[in-house]
Amino acid sequence: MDFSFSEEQQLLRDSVTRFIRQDYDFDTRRKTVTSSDPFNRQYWQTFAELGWLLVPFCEEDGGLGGSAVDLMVVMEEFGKGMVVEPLLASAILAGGLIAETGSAPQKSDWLLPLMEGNLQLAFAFSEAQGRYDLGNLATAAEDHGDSFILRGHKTVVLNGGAAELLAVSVRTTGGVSLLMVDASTPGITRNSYKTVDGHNAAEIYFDSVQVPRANLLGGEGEALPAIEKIVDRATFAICAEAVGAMESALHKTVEYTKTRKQFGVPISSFQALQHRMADMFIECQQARSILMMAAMQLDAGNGVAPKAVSAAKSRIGKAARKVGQEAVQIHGGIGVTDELDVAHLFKRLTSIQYLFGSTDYHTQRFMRA
Amino acid sequence: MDFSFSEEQQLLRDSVTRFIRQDYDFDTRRKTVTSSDPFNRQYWQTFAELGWLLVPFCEEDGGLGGSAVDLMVVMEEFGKGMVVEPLLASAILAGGLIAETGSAPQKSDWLLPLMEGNLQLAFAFSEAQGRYDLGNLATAAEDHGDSFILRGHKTVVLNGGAAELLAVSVRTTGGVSLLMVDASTPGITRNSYKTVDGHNAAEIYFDSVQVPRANLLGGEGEALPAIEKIVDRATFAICAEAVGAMESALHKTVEYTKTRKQFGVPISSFQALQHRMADMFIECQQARSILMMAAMQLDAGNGVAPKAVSAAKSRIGKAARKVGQEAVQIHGGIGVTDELDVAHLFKRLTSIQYLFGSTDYHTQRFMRA
Amino acid sequence: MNNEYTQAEQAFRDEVRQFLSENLPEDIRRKVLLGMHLTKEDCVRWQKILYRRGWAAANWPTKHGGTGWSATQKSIFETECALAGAPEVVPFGLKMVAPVIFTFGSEQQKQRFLPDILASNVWWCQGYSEPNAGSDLASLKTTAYRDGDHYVVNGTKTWTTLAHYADWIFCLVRTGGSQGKNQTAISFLLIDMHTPGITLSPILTLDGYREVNEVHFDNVRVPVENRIGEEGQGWTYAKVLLTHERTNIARVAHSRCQLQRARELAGATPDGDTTLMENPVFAHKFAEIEIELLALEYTELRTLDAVRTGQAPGPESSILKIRGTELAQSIDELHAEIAACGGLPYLPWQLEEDFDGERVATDAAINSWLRYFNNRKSSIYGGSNEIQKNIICKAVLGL
Amino acid sequence: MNNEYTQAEQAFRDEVRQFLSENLPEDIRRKVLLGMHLTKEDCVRWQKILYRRGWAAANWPTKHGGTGWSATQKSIFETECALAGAPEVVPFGLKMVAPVIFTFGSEQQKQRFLPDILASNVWWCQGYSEPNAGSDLASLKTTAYRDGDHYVVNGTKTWTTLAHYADWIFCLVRTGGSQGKNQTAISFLLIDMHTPGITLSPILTLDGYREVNEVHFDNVRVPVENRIGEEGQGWTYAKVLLTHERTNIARVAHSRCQLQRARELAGATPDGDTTLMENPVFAHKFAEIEIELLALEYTELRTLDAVRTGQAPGPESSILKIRGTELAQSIDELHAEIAACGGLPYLPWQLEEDFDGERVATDAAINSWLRYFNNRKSSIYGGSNEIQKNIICKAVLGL
Repeated sequence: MDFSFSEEQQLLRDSVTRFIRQDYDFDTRRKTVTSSDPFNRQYWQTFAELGWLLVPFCEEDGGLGGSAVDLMVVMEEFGKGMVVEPLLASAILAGGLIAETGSAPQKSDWLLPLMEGNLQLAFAFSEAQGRYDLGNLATAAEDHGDSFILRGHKTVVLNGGAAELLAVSVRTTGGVSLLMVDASTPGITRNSYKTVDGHNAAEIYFDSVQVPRANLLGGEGEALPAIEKIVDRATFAICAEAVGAMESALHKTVEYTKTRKQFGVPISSFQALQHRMADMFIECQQARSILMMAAMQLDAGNGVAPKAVSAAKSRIGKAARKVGQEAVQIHGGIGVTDELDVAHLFKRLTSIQYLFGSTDYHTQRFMRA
Repeated sequence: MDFSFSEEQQLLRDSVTRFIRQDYDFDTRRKTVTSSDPFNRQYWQTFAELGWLLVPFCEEDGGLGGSAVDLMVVMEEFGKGMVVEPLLASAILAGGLIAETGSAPQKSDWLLPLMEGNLQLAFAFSEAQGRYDLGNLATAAEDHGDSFILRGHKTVVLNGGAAELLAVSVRTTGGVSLLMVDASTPGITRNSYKTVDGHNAAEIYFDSVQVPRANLLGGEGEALPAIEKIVDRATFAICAEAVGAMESALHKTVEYTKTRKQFGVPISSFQALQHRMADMFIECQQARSILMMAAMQLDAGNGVAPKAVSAAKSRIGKAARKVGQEAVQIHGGIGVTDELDVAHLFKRLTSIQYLFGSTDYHTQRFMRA
Repeated sequence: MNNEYTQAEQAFRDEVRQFLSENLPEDIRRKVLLGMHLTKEDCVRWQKILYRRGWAAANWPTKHGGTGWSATQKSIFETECALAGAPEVVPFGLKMVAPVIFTFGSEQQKQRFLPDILASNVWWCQGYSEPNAGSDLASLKTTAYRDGDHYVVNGTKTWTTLAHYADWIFCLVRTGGSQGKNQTAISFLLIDMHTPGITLSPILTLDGYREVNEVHFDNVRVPVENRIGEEGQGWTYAKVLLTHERTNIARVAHSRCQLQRARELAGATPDGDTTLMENPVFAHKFAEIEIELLALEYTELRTLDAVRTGQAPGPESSILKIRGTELAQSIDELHAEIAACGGLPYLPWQLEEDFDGERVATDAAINSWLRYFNNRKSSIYGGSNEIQKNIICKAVLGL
Repeated sequence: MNNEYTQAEQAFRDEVRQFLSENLPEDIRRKVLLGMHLTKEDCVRWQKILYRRGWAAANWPTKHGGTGWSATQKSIFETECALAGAPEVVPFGLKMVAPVIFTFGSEQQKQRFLPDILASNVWWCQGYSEPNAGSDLASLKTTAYRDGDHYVVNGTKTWTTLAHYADWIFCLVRTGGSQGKNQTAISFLLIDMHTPGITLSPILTLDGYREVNEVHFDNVRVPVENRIGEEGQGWTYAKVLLTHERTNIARVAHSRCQLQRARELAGATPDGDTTLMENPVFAHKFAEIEIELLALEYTELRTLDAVRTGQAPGPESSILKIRGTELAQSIDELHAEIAACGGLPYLPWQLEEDFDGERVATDAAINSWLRYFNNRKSSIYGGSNEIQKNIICKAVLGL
């Protein structure tokens, strides 16, 4: 067993850490989040220049990594900085689907511009009635020979406000299929907004939208396994993000208690709070451990990966809840204000609890797997 | 709403409290528990003399009370003293069944000697395959006209070691019936033992045991509602016992921390322990509140009683687990020794968690009711 | 011991129900059931409806216009209001400063302030907390030095809920100078918010809402006649008020209403082939909360009964604060779980009456996460739950 | 980062498996799987089987007869042993006093003591705790004053596990007199249990079992040559040993084995129309524990990896103690829940080999409650979990 990072992974981590520290302070992030832009497009260019957009992809697709450990390195640091630029939605989810199922021409049309920072993608999979079931789709595509006619409504599409090209999961006669849809096609309406944790998302409505057959990703009716695999990777990625966010929340809480005085002494001297911070520390460590387990199983490429990801999502969801709530509570009044970074870490940790399936959902999936 | 005790109830409580304090200290109890006697028969006579054996029964049956609040008053004090004399098994369970379903001659034959302290009873209902389901019975009674022939095995029969007369739940052609069986009838074998919490119990085997039809309690095949009603009362009674035991465990823990020194100071000065004791206190109070709720609903005699009892058993089971475990943990090493009363409170609180249905079972029963 | 209502109490409950069904405005009811923030106008409108019925002040003596209700009646009233979707009383005037005024104030102060509080003509806010004195109220630093017939007040109060709606503020200030001992140099002042020198800075809560403020006092001149009771005795008056605050904090009726709403929502939320309410793990969690609420209800009733039989609500009432807020928070979390990612969109304006854009998800989903975020405050304010545990340790367990 | 075993490691695992299948006595295996107490003879018999194979001392250097295994090999060995139902090593000799002797002892001490420990010819016990020094080890009061070539030892040690089996005890004693400072006046002595003046009083644990004792020293004469290292340095040696103790305390393999057994038992336990294992609420609780165990396993592997790469097991290993014992306790509770009232009968003798009475319930049920009771100790001994949290606060969080 080997838990150490490769030299490349260490360099990658240093590069992300430096960016977060130097360019991604809380006030800068706030400006992005409260602006009408979906995210900071200049930073997206920086990501491209630093090669981070290559990280989710293997070398033969023109990427630089593609392992779960690589993803973990980046996402954990992103978690600490609460980065809202859509690496997850654009590259890991939508890009991941293209890398997994796309033909060579599709990859060169869509993956290369994505990796260069010139194309924004989103994966439109979520529907109100489906809850966490990726195969429960009301959105349908009718076969018209050279094209499909697409009808339906996708909800809370991450990066849906910025995406130029949408990967859409649809019901076709054969089963579940994936279509790449130009976001400017007539018949598409979108209603964009920010999410409670500062990301951009949209409701997207498809009203008889014509999509060329050439935009079908992989075999017709055969997309569900690829979707599940990529959503598992994305789930793992937000688990890594949560681990970073939790460690940041713990660190900030410990430091705050050392400076905050009540009854004439720093509140860090109160043993009841000390032991609760020790509990938070244990949660962080257990979360990190199960994250590493999942990373190793994903990279081993064996059949255990879905079960491992569900174990990680369940355990990390539980930790995220506890660490997030305790960080706010121990901060006291200031902890429930918009001005404190810890309040925003708490909100992001809450989102991660529910994204791609809640804690209870993944515990049940772990049981069945 | 009125939460106060009547004058009679206060007198009753004072009388039980006095007995526990003066005659039921921990060492005296230990002698009983480690002896070969099923319990202290002299104390049973005392109970009779003090009128406590009349408490579970209403006046028209020759009793003195019969309300849930009356039971609560006695059982709570019994919980503090960890009384092992079989008020629950003999009077509340078996006696309760006779009072609920017996004919006038049956009551005068069996209830009166019970109340006078001259007859020991038990209710044999539990079977290995049935878990908590009172109607899941392998023990069967065959109809032979003037008598029944009884075959089967009842497990962990409380007071089974001492009982002279057994109320046995059996399957008959019409459904579930109750038979009163003389424990000395040929064909009965019993294997008596003590339980982990110092009570007496037995495995009882019925091998073609002949029981006169006159010993049928209530209508043939119609016993289940009465059994459920009486087991609900018994469940409530051990809930009250648990509330007493928990308060005792909390009190002893608080006092212990004030005298036990570590690192030169009493451990009561450690805030982490203080807050955990505050949590124990809250558990005790919530347990008492829901106990009172159940008492009021039982005495109101409405259809809500089973649901109320399950709510109480579920909540009090949760509290019993937490308070029992914490009392042991905060005591440290001494807490896991046989010589400390708190260890025995913990064991009794554990038994109560599982008797008549576990915490989870009652949460689910509450949901369905 | 019994829990049956008397005939009179049953009649009272029917009377309250009928009043609510006839008088509670539908737009306000909808907001309350969704757990939305109410506008000042919403609050005052409902409060004046109650005032006209003579039911504005459940906890005041009748001679000042209170209802004279028994503890059971108060409990019935609160329960029925919550179940009907009526707003909770804005506490600062009616429940907080008024008891101080009618208990410790002068005759002139009673005549001047109580009628407008009763009629909800004047909005009050509370000036206790300060930026560096969170749970440690007695360490406050806002000063008031005497200048003739006035105090001159300087300092900053914080976490002042809805100060931007308020006409008056009641404040704890330090009148003893820097030499004065902590608790015997604090006085209780009533201050007109329109006095020159008072400015507000909004504090946004983590759900992005302006609910609380910092209130800055820069040489604010307050007539001495606006001081309650004696100089230096403010802490004594405040402590009485704090106990008052805690007895109403379990919010059982509110929680029951929210739990009922969660049951309806979960029953309408698809989960695989069935509904979320039928998912056994969710249902079990739900049942545990329901049982805890039942226990808390009886803890509250026991406290009320103790008050009825002449025992003051002791430090045991800290349980109501701790468990009441924890329980409300766990119900908020149930709502967040029901909404799931439907709670992600940050669209508070969708909940406003004048919103005419395209709706995203349901109002319930949109609001559920915001409420979950916002209500983290409840285990912090009003004496944090940690402080409540300290009180239990000291006053109940003798630690 | 990867979690694959090398070919050599796989071969080693196969070798261990084969050895266990051929050499583990069936009667011992049955007791271990039921979680029963083992007799002294059981322990020694198994230990000598390991000794003959050269596998008695996984954590000793090879020059003293240790295995020289890597951390991964040790982990494989422990896992396979637990899954096969082999007893855990009795730690006092092999894991506790031996590292002190081979690290700090004289050459003569090494030659005298280590071979018999390795061969399990001599049973050791630990004399650290005292009646009034629970978690506060440094406050111990047992004294040893010098009299010629001997120390004369007086005092009482407590919680001494299996002292009634022991031939030797290793003790911390105060050599500095009452003037000495707390930690620099403590020495580390090896004492023959057969020396005149030593008496034992059994302490029954709450399951009624004699597992621990008080050991009384009344003018017990101990040759000075039995002191480890220097006078007054005992605390230093003991601290090293305490860290050693903590790294093996997560007991992941043991817990996995018990969890697997719980799954089998629950799968065979009727629950309504189905089995307990299919009850969704039980299954959910089970899955949560299984997931926690997986996380703990990787926390342990990370700690081992840190050791491999030259970082000492730091205070982070306190996590292993805390979560390891909590997890084992929660698995014990699962077993108690499976047994339900089948665990009520107090019949420990039914579990003895020579029991020939009529069996009541199953052995598993009879033993499950006793084990649940007994194992409450694990969050108390070896530095209570509260002390471990203090260590995390101080050494990791800087509080």
